[in-house]
Amino acid sequence: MTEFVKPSVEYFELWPLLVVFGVACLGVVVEAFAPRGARYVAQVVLSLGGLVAALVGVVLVARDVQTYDDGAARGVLAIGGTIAIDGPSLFIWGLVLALAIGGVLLFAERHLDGGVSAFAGQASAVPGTDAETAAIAANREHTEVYPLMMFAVFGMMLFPAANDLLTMFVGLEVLSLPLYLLSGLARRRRLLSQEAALKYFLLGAFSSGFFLYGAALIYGYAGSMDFAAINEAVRNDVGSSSLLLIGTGLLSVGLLFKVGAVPFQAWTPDVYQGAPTPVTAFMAAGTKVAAFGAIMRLFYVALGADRWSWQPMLWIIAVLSMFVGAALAITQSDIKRLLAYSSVAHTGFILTGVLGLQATDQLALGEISSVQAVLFYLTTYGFATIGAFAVVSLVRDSGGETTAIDRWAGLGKESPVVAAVFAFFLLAMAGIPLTSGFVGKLAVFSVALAAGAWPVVVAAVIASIVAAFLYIRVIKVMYFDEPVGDGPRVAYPSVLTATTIAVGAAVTLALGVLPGPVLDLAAVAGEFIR
Amino acid sequence: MLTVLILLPLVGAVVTAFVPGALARLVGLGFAAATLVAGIAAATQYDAGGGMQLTETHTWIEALGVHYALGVDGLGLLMVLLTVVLVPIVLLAGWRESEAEGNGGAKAFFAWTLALEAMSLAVFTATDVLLFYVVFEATLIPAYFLIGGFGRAGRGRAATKFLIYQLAGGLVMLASVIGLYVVSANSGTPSFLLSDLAALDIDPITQRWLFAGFFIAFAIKAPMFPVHTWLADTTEKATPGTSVLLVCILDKIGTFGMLRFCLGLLPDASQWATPVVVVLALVSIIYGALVAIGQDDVLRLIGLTSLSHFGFIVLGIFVFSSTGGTGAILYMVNHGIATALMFLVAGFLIQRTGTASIRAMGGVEKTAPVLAGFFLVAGLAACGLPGLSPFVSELMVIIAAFEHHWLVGSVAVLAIVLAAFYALWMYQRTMTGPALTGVAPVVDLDRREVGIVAPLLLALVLFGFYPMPLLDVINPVVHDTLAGVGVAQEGGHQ
Amino acid sequence: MTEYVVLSAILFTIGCVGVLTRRNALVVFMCVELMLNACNLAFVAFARQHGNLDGQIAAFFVMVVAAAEVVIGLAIIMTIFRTRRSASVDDASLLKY
Amino acid sequence: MELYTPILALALIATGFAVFSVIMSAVVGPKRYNRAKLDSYECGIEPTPQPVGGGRFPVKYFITAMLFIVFDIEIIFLYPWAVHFDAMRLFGLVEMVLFIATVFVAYAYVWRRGGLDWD
Amino acid sequence: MSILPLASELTKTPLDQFGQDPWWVIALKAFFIFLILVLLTLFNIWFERRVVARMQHRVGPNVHGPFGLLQSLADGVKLALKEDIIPKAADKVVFLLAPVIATVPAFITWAVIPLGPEVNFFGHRTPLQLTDMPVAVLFMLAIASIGIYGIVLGGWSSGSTYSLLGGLRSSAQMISYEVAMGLALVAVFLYAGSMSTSEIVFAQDRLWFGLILMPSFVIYMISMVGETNRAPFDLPEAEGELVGGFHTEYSSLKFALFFLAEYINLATVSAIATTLFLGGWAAPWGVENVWDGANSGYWPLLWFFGKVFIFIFMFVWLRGSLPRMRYDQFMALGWKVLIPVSLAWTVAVATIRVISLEGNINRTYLVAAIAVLLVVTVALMFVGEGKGEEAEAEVEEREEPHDAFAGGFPVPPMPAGGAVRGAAAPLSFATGRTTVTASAEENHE
Repeated sequence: MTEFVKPSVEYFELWPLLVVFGVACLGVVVEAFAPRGARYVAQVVLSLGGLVAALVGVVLVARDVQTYDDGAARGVLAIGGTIAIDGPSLFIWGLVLALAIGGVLLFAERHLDGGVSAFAGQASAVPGTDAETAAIAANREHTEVYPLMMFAVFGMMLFPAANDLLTMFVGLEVLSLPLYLLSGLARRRRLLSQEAALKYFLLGAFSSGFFLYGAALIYGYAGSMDFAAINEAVRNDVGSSSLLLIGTGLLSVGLLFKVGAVPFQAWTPDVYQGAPTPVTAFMAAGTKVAAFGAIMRLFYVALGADRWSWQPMLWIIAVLSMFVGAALAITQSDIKRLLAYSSVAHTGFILTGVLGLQATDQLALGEISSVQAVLFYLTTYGFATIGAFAVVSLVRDSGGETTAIDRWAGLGKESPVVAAVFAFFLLAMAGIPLTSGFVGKLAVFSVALAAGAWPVVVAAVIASIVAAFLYIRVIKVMYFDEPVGDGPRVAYPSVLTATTIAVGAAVTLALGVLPGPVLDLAAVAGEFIR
Repeated sequence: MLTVLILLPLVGAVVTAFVPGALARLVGLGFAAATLVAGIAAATQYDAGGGMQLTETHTWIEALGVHYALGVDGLGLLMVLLTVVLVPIVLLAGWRESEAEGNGGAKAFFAWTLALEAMSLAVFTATDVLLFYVVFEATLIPAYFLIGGFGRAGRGRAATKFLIYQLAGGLVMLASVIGLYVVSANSGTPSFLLSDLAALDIDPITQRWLFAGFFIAFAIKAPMFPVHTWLADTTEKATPGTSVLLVCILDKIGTFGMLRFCLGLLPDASQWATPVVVVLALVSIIYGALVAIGQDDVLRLIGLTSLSHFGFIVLGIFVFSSTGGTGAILYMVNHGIATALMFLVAGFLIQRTGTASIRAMGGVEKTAPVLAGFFLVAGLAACGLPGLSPFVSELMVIIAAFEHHWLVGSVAVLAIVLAAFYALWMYQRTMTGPALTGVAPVVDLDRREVGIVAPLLLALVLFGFYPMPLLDVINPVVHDTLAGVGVAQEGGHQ
Repeated sequence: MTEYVVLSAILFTIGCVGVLTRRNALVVFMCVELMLNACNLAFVAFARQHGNLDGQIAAFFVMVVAAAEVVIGLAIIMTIFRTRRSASVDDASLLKY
Repeated sequence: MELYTPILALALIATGFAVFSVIMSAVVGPKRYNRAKLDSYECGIEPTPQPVGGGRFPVKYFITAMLFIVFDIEIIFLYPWAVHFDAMRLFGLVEMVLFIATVFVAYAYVWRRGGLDWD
Repeated sequence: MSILPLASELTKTPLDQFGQDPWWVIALKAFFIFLILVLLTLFNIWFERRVVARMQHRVGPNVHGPFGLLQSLADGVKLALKEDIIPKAADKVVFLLAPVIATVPAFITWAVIPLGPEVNFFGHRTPLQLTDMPVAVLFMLAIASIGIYGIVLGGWSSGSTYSLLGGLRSSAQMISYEVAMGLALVAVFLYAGSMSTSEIVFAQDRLWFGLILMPSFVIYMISMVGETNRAPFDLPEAEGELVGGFHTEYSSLKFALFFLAEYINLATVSAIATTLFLGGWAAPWGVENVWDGANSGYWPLLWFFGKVFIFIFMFVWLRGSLPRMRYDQFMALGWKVLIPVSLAWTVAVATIRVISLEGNINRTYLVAAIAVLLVVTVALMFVGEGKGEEAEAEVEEREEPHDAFAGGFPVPPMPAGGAVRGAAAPLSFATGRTTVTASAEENHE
């Protein structure tokens, strides 16, 4: 019988992961034992504390990561090589945690809706029944959302750090499952929200099925799920290449679904619209960051040697995403759907960056690598998105949040500040200079161009023109159109949402004016462990 | 120095935005005046020797090799001066109408105008391609809100159209900018500094691609024939003040950029592209003039005339002779002054008649001789009457055109005739003839308004007879540029 | 071993087609589960082929995930079913634009 | 594989027997039609056409089923762990304790929220 | 990441005996097992009736055959001659299939139960066990749980309320107790280091697990009663509430099959208990000291069935003496007592094992483990009957006919604060798409 080798567990490097997970479990315990009154505070404090602790952990780990043996990358392989804690992982961890903090703040917002959070009083109660009314009368709310979110964060951290297909799959699910639930918990427009959850769940499960089968095939091809081993197998070209090809395809279906790339974008608008706006904000930002981390790791580390079989596919998908996303976004009449489609377009832009050169040895001195570019873009996108959705949650009318664009007319007069901030976020997404979005676009385009993917870049430029049009359209509505009826009302947020928006805007501006530090940080993050 | 020049109006904008409404206009004007002073101060420190002066360079984005680098050569200086001079005038002109019904309020107008001034100053002084691009795009935001926020009904749509056109151009240019970056990265460390980029030798094919990117952007900016359509709508809907800022300052960025980047960085490609560009320029000249003739809306008409004028400028730039170059640059200044005058006067006129339709006016000169006089001068300037400054520049451009090819020259001459036609016909239709019955007689310009437009008039006449100082500043620039392009020199004409 | 892989492929395809064609959320859901189990089969078959246990371990984890999906999926489907008295996917049409 | 063939044999016999008896009962038994006899049994009263709620039943059962799944999974992991415990020793113990504790958290939650209470 | 060794490497010596039988041996063995089970069932029924009768000071069946031994056979024949009814409301196919599904697994489980050591079987040496495999016990559990399908399907397909509820109840309670049962077995595997039944038997040659793992044994015995729906846990057939439970609608041999399955399961769980906890076919200690032939030849059959009958008698005894439990108490026992206890016990066993395996143990680890364990158990102690908390999980049972689209959403009263809360403005879906009637069928498809 083969001797059992005890895997080493690098507790220090894993600290952030463990903290987040532990806090999530603690949250469940709190739910179980704390009296209902105390839960809200307890949960918020717990989650925030945990996230901050994890963030600190990330910084500490990042401060003294050693270069991995071959020297190109820095970091360690944890738990028998199943988790790679390298520069990019750490960067993404930090980013996800920061966004998650924003998410918690949004979740905890209670001022917008008359002293209750955005979540259903009792999800299990059928709207219109006594139980529902009772739940509302009792002023109940689901504080479970915080543990759920923490689990999602855990998944978001595990997903990009996973160094073998199985761990990646587990990460994928841990990230998705809580989000399925969260998107079904809206207090208002319950049915809409539940349908969003249903669609998200069914499609999500479907896609993860694809991912899994792809993993199985790759395993069948390489005889191992470890990325390094797969890379070896690809390089030595063992086994039947058809297995590899199909496997790669199926894997990318799963991943591209998560980032909402065309043709797997169908769920995006529905879920973004149906889910409670705080959830949408957190999900839109976090999922994309984590999933792109995973995509890069998979394609660069595991399938790097097979570049020529997947690159054309990514070319097409990138172009499609940009155009379909931008085009459909123009036809939208609902701000959340519009943002959803614009996120599809952004997926395309980020993919453009993924197409660039990643290994530093291929780069001219001082040229930025595509990992660097993508990480930077993710940062800019993440903060802009969470901020934008936070603003969306402020604009209301008698029926709660009003997301119909034409109802936003005259927002510029109703509340210049909110309108200005939102316009700023939109401009950032459009990539206007002096906003973070511009530098991000600049970075990804330049890496793609450097890698010779000029057709994609040209397409990207055209697509950004189309996209620019739709953002400007919204700005025009907010400022120059006459309000319909009594016009939109802006609910005054508590410090929580205000902070999130402020930070989002600040980061967007800072990264637009002085992107240097973050770019350098991303550069220091360096390469994946391969 | 230049940083101060840029920061002044920027700070002004912020302050103006936050001081109480009554004070806002004074504060804004104050800052504009301060900027004017600063600009003149800068001009005094500039010696006509040529080359980049008053330069300052700081690293901005290390990873991308971007620098915060400023500096002016003669061309830049003139543009800066033009800007700092025109802005206060515009502010004064917009003193009252900016708070008219349905507008964003005087405070916003002043703040945005100052912001715009700051951005354009940055554009004219930037010596780092990316920095240039950044501010180039950044000018759009204040411009957008100026157009959309002030003026006549339908301005929102016009503003959007404007922004889309500009952004489209900008993004195409972005592609080229990135292209430059990649090229420079491949040849060692990436950098966006003009000086570094000029040093590169780029293979012809790449050059042509990059050139296309830049040129399209600038062609949209300084409206040239196929991509001019935003101009007319904008000038028609926006307030005259805004139009002045747009046409007389912002659009100069287009021709400015052509000289700086197309000729400066991509000489071979520029020469390769000359035929096309010249043809386009001619088309814009004629087309602008012809369409202008048929117009009924005064502001729209003026907008279209400047289309034809920009045609002249581009023509002058792309015939690659010092005469042409000098003429073009001179033209940029003169056109700025003349058109500004025309817009403002037209603005006053519209304020009084309450309509911009030529058909709805008539016999103004009987009740408002002064106004009519200004209007006439402006019109004559537009059609290049000797003695007024545009004449000099136009003449030089046409000479250069003939040197280039007789056909080109003759077409250009034809344009002058048309220009005379539209200018005079417009004057005749609006000012002369019987005063309209039923409408209150148009009152004449008051002191303030005269005070506003008088300096422009003076400038027209002055530079008409004595363009020397300008030429001194211009010649070195032209010389350097043409040297870059590699065209045989034959000293500056006067 | 090949025949097992082929079988798993067939199962996977059946599940896939089921998801795309069936209308009842529960049935769709079962089809997804079928897909997951097809993956399990493939994993185990490959594990046998390569003579290492990774595939079998994978099968374990897949079971866990499948279980989690069952739990969450049933919860969601039940809630919406109780709200609108039908589990048909077509009825969930409020989000069409 | 040959470890499993005997099971197949037994299965065949058993199935044969079961199917045989199902058929037999249909063949041998008498047939005396009587409407009431074919109604589903409801203590003699007129039967409801459908089982209550159209074949739907309390959510409780779902919850039980879900809990069962969760614990079954835990067991799936416990068995191999137990079989090879001697190889893993302390490490195995610690890891499994952590695992059980995690599951236990969820269990405690369900318990507190009354998921385990039947009326 | 391969933490487990190869499946094939699990095999140790005892397993090698299996898989070499010629086909006729296999066929014979299979047939004998089948025969034994049928006879055993007939006997058990008689046995139960007699014993219960004795306990109630009656005589019990004593007419047919010696001591009425043939009574149950007669009953069987009688059942065969009864009319076989398929209710109108029933789902024909499933209704017919259910008894088969319930019966077959009951038989198959016995394939891996070791009845004895290697013997001379018509001149061919083979163990008294149909077959064995590295995961035999897992196999048994798996097959056994297939049997549950038979019951729940039977209940559902009858189209009768009682059957439905009965079927649900029995499945619910079976799965509930299956968890406890499964957890109880972990300790056994931990000590036997294998899941193959024969090896487990061999592993007990010195000391029966029933003694060293007493808690597991007890838990197993309780849960096996629940598993077989026997008194006092026979709620699925609670005549008082549910008439016959899931087999209310079944008659004649189909009913007989359910009956058969139930009694075979009875024997099965007893056999498993014997194998896992009472040393299987091995003779009680002391016996082989006085007579060393005790564990060779066909004698082990004696010991084996002896032990089995002890369990069966216990079953009967329970039925004779204990009243039926209330459903909630019953579930509470399963979920709130058995599962936590067996979990804790499993951890305890593992800890003991570790300590015994490596004498010098790193205290810190041990303390940590124990601490976690304590925390867990303490947490459990704190969990009283969650006062008032139940209300939260109590999900709205009442499905009063209410169109979810009338306004779409709940419209609560304005709170004192005057804030807008609850209802969304009726969006695009003021028009009802589905009607209540349409949905009833849909959830069957």
